[in-house]
Amino acid sequence: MERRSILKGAAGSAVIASTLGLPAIAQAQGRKILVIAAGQDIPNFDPHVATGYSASMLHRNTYDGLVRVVGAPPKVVPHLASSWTISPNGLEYVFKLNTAAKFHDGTPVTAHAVAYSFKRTLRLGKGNAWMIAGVVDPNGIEAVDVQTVRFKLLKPFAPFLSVLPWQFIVNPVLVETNKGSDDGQEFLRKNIAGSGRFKIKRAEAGNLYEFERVASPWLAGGNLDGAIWKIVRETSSQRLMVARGEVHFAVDLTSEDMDSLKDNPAVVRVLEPEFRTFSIKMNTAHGPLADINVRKAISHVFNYQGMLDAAGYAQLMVGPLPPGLMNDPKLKVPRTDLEMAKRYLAKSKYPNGGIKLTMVYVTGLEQQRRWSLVLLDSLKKLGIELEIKPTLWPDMVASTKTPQTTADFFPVYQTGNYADPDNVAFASYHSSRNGNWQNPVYNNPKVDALINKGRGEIDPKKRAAIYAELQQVLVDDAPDIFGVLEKRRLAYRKDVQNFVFTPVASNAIELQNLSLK
Amino acid sequence: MSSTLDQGAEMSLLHIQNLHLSMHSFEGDAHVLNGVELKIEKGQIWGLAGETGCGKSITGLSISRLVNTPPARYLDGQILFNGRDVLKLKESDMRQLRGREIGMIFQDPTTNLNPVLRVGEQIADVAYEIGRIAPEILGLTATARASQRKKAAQKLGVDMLERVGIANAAQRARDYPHQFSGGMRQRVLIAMALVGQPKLLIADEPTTALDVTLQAQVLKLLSELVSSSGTAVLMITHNLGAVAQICSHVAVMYAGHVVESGLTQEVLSHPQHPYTRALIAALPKPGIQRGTLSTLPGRVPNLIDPPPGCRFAPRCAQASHECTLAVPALVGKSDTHRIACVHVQPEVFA
Amino acid sequence: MNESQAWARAYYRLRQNWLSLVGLVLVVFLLVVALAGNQLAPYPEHISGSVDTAMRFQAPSSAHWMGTNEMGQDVLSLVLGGARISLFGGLAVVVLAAVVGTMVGAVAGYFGGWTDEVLMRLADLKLTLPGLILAMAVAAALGAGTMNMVLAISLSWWPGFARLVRGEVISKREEVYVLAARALGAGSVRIMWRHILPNILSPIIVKMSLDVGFAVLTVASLGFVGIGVKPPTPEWGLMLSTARGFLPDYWWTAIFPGLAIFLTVLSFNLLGDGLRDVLDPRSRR
Amino acid sequence: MLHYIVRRILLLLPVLLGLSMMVFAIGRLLPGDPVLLAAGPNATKEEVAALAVEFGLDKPVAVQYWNYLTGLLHGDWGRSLQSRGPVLEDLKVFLPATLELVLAAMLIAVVFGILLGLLAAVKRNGWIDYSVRLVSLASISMPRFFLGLLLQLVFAMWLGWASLGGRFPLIASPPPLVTGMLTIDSLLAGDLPSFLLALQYLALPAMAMSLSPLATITRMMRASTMEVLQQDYMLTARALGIPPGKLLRKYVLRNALTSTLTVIGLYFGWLLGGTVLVESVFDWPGIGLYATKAIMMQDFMPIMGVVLTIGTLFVTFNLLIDLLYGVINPKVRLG
Repeated sequence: MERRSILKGAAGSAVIASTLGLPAIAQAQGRKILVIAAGQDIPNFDPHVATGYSASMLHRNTYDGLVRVVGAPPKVVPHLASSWTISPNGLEYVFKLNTAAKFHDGTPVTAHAVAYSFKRTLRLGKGNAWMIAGVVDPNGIEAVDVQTVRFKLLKPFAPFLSVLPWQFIVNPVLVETNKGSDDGQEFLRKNIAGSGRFKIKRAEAGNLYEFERVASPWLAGGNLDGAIWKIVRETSSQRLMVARGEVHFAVDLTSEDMDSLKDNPAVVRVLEPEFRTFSIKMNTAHGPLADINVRKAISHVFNYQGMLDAAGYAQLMVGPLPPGLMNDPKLKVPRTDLEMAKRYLAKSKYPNGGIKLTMVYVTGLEQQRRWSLVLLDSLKKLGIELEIKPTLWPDMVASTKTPQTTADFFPVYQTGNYADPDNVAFASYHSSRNGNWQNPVYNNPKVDALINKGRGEIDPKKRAAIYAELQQVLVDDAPDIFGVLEKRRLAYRKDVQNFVFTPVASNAIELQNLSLK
Repeated sequence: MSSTLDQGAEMSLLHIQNLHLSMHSFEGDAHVLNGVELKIEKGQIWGLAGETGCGKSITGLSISRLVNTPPARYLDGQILFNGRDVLKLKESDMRQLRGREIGMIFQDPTTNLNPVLRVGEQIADVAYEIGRIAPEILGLTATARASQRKKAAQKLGVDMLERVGIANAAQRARDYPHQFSGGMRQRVLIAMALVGQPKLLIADEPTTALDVTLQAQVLKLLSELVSSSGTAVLMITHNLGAVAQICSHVAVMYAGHVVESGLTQEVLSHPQHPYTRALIAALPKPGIQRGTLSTLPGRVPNLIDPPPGCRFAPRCAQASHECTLAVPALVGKSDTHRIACVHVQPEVFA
Repeated sequence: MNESQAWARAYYRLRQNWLSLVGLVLVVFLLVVALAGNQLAPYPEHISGSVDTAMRFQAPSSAHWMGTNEMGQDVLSLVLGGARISLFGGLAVVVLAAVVGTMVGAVAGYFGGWTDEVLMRLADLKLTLPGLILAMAVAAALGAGTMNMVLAISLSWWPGFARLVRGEVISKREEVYVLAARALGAGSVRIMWRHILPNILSPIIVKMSLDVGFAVLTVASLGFVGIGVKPPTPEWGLMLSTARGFLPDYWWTAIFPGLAIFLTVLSFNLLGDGLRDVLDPRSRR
Repeated sequence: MLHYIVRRILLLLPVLLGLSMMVFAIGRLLPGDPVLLAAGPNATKEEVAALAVEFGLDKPVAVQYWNYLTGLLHGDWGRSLQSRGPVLEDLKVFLPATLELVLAAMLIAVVFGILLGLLAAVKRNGWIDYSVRLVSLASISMPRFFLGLLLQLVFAMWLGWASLGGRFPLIASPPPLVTGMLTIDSLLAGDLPSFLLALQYLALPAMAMSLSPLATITRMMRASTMEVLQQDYMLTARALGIPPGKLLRKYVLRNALTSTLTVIGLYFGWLLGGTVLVESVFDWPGIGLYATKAIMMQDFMPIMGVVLTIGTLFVTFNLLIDLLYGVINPKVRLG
């Protein structure tokens, strides 16, 4: 930017600028503090209740799970559990715990603590419990001895190891003493009872959360003394702060932010595909979109290129499931084809359109606003009118209770918490999730059966065949407009060392091995 | 414009010569002062009488150069105060005169005192500023420090309040203007005007806003204070009764021009100018019957395009063509009685 | 002072203050733009929501005087389209508030007694509450849409008019012609409608013209916070808040909507100031 | 004077009562179901019903209001969905930030407003007067949030002199908490570097906030100063030799201030409610931002808490201004 550099040059010489000396990240009194700018607050610390990437970041650094996930494609590595054995029928898992692991108050992490934590998760049924509900039998969790814990599953569950990084172990002594009337939820909402490398030093709701490395962590790594999770709502502010060195990490950047960071030597840009799909769900149970031909027509009139342009760093979805999760190369998803769209419409109840559909999106989510405009523009070609209603998140969630109250189009981000096709398939298309925002209305017994089969199948080749068939059925049924896979858009300062990208909640930064030059 | 000094005669305290002034307004430029002539010597008490709008107040304000220019503009003439033309002075020099040499009192006592400051403080402020130029007024030498001057000013202020007849002045000085009656406030204003022992006191309608009993008291107070200190007074009023009561001399103005001036006794008992005669005739005298008050026909001329020559001509019974040729000069054998009318020759009257 | 001279003096004062003339010209221009926004816009289809994603973030050029935004839409067309919402939104708020406020004020002023006390305390209380936050809460609760927004804002706008009208009515109530009308047996409604209201019209008009500017500002504020109109309707506040993320690189997407808000508010203020001098000289500047 | 103050304070109570009633009514009238939202998306019917009882929504409105009122007095201002914590705690954290911003803005507005107003009135109809009038009219029309963006664009993005947002550098430890206002706390702690840092973060938002009150105070001050200049006592003082400096400082200022004071009082209240936009531009963690997030989440308790706080502060501050008015204007004080 020619003009800007002149201004900057002129300012550089300005006396005021030098005296004020913008507070770049001063190594405060020599302590190495990593500052992360993020847009999401952490209203609740409880590892068995809170969800969202901000809460995940807190849990990852202050609690431990039996195993961790590292690298891309994500690989399961030992953590609290140093080794484990799986029974041939896949129904029994036995974990050997690492004796060095201990909680912040110095007491060791025992098998009892592990069992206690899983039982509490299933009892509360909140947070990440849905990953193991109906899979792990609460009575089937047994502390064989201080170091060994056995899990009996209700039915074989291939992705079991992939979900474990989301199940965190709490210190039973602390939780029991502060049990209160809600199973310790009030206590754990604001306090940490974990074994992670860091603990909370300062928490200002809505503003910032300061982490501090514990005195003698049971696992070494990285040279950070602490970190700050700073809430910065505006992505452009995050981008400018990382560009000017006010923060080390910016985790919620838009494509425009990434463009403007392109030629900044001091910033590393992370643009990696992730298991995060965006699709526009159609109301298959109520209203004009119950007619499959209308859905097919809309799937073919939609301006996919327009959506991609508006998304920036992203790639179009090639199937209902994210690529790399047993995706079927032969699968053909609809692309913009006005002739085909008109042919389908002719076969439908509304041959020349003339209908008015409604779409809701979350007020404030810029990307969803843009894609709703792309849909509006596309539908015009079929003579279909679209009323776009920006809605507050609580109202949107409440509207998915029944098909009648659900809008014709309902945009959904689906994040693959664990690197397994079941994760997205179950959450997005299984009828048991009806009435919930992830899959408000879609109910297809054939699809349900395939998903359940896929969950239970251990043999990788058979599993691949099941998911291939599932995706073909979904494409034929066209319950959604299959949108884009947004690339993860992160940026961090050059002086941050050994950051490893993992496409699973990668904006929940793991401080474990990070260092500052 | 005759700028030569008035050689022979001993320098008079105030000499207004041929003063012309125009006032800009929405409708156009009004020629408010049309050659005012006035000479005041030390110790004399002059009345400046005339109907509302004849320019007497503006003349008074001009002496202390308090008329804002714009919208006013001095077209011609001089105002010599102790021989120095006030219109030419620098503002800083003019400020030296105000309060120290020329005191002023205005009409409405309710609005001429600052409502949010204590009375004592207001009079002390005036005394303090005068003390800066003439420390002797405060009984101090030039080297006095500001704090000394402040205390002395406060003391002088209280003394003056006592001299104008305000009981236990020390406490009352701490009160605010709204805690004083109209008459008392006028006394405070008189005290403020005279605290600097000025040579000339200009009083613009000092008693008009007061009821009759208070008027007499204030006028008596004024004349006592002035006679003891030898201060000359220019009292601007439309009340010939007040003039008769305390003024030694009087000047009658009509439409921006002095038409007759001289000893009060002389002018009021033998008025020569038709306008003065009409003015005096209009005064109600004890024992007159109802309905016999004589009034003056016609209206005060519009000053934007004033009648040529003598502006009283349109309303004057003896008016003739000659009157319209030029503005008649104010002439007379001596200062005891001068007249500005073509038809009245100076030798005719004493 | 006969009729023609009164107008001459009024015209003189308005002309003397050429600023309000500038305001008048600007306001007329804005009304034209609001009415004929679509016709004037170089790319009218963008106003109704069509997009051209290939042409994203074009800098101002001959093709696009104000450049293009994140969806490739022409910013100039959107600004012209946005004039309708902002202007009519502002006008609607003020008219609604004026009607409600005048009724409340007239009743309170005319009847006095406890009705006056109750209504005026209600109005005073309303003034102590933060208007913007209330408008946001109500607009968010009612859901997006221009009418909801207008309703939400005028909810906290009417007290201003109520207080003004009450004062005027109280002063006019004692006038002779009102007493005369009452003496002739006119009902209170008739008196208010035929006698009092026509005579207090000018201060109301002055306040309305001054308030429109600030109403437009409030409409834009709601838009900026993200509550307000439903896409694809262009609205300056929303455009500014969306474009905020594109500073400083794509500055034109933010600067032009912001300037549009500023100019509209300024022109109404200029006109209002001028009108106040002409119609309501008592409260001169 | 004392009974004058006591009388005014007693008058305050019914107003505050009326305020709480109005806020409660607004809370109840707003569409949207607070219980459903509090219960959360995946709550069962029974859970929602149980919560309704816990919220006391099953009781008649009058009882609900009484519970709300007594709750207010005992510090229970309801719980916030966002922070799950009591609203009063949140307000204690966020209110000082807003107060600091408003006080700084008012300080700038009052100081410069009075100076500019005096200057414009004295130099009446000169080019200074004319430009001051034009600029102040433009300033009133300038939307605060747009001005904030422009300030950010110029001073933070291009020139890099000021920070982009937030209240204090993240790394530096904030001064010990006394008033919650960083500038004042750092002064109390005698910690100059922190004070300068806090000032640098406060600068841009305060400037953005102060423009419209500054313009209004200038216009008010100009009008009242011109009024005072034409008073008779000014002519008397001038005629008796009071120098222009003292005339302005003492004779004009005090009189002109009396009428401008009420505007300053009103503006403080309006600003309190108006910080929403500047706070969102500068990410300033005050009650404005807190209210905006609460509105986005349809979280009623915080909204009512913020509105009640601002209403109460507005009324109290106006009382202070009236009392100050009494001090400056003796006629009012001594009756």
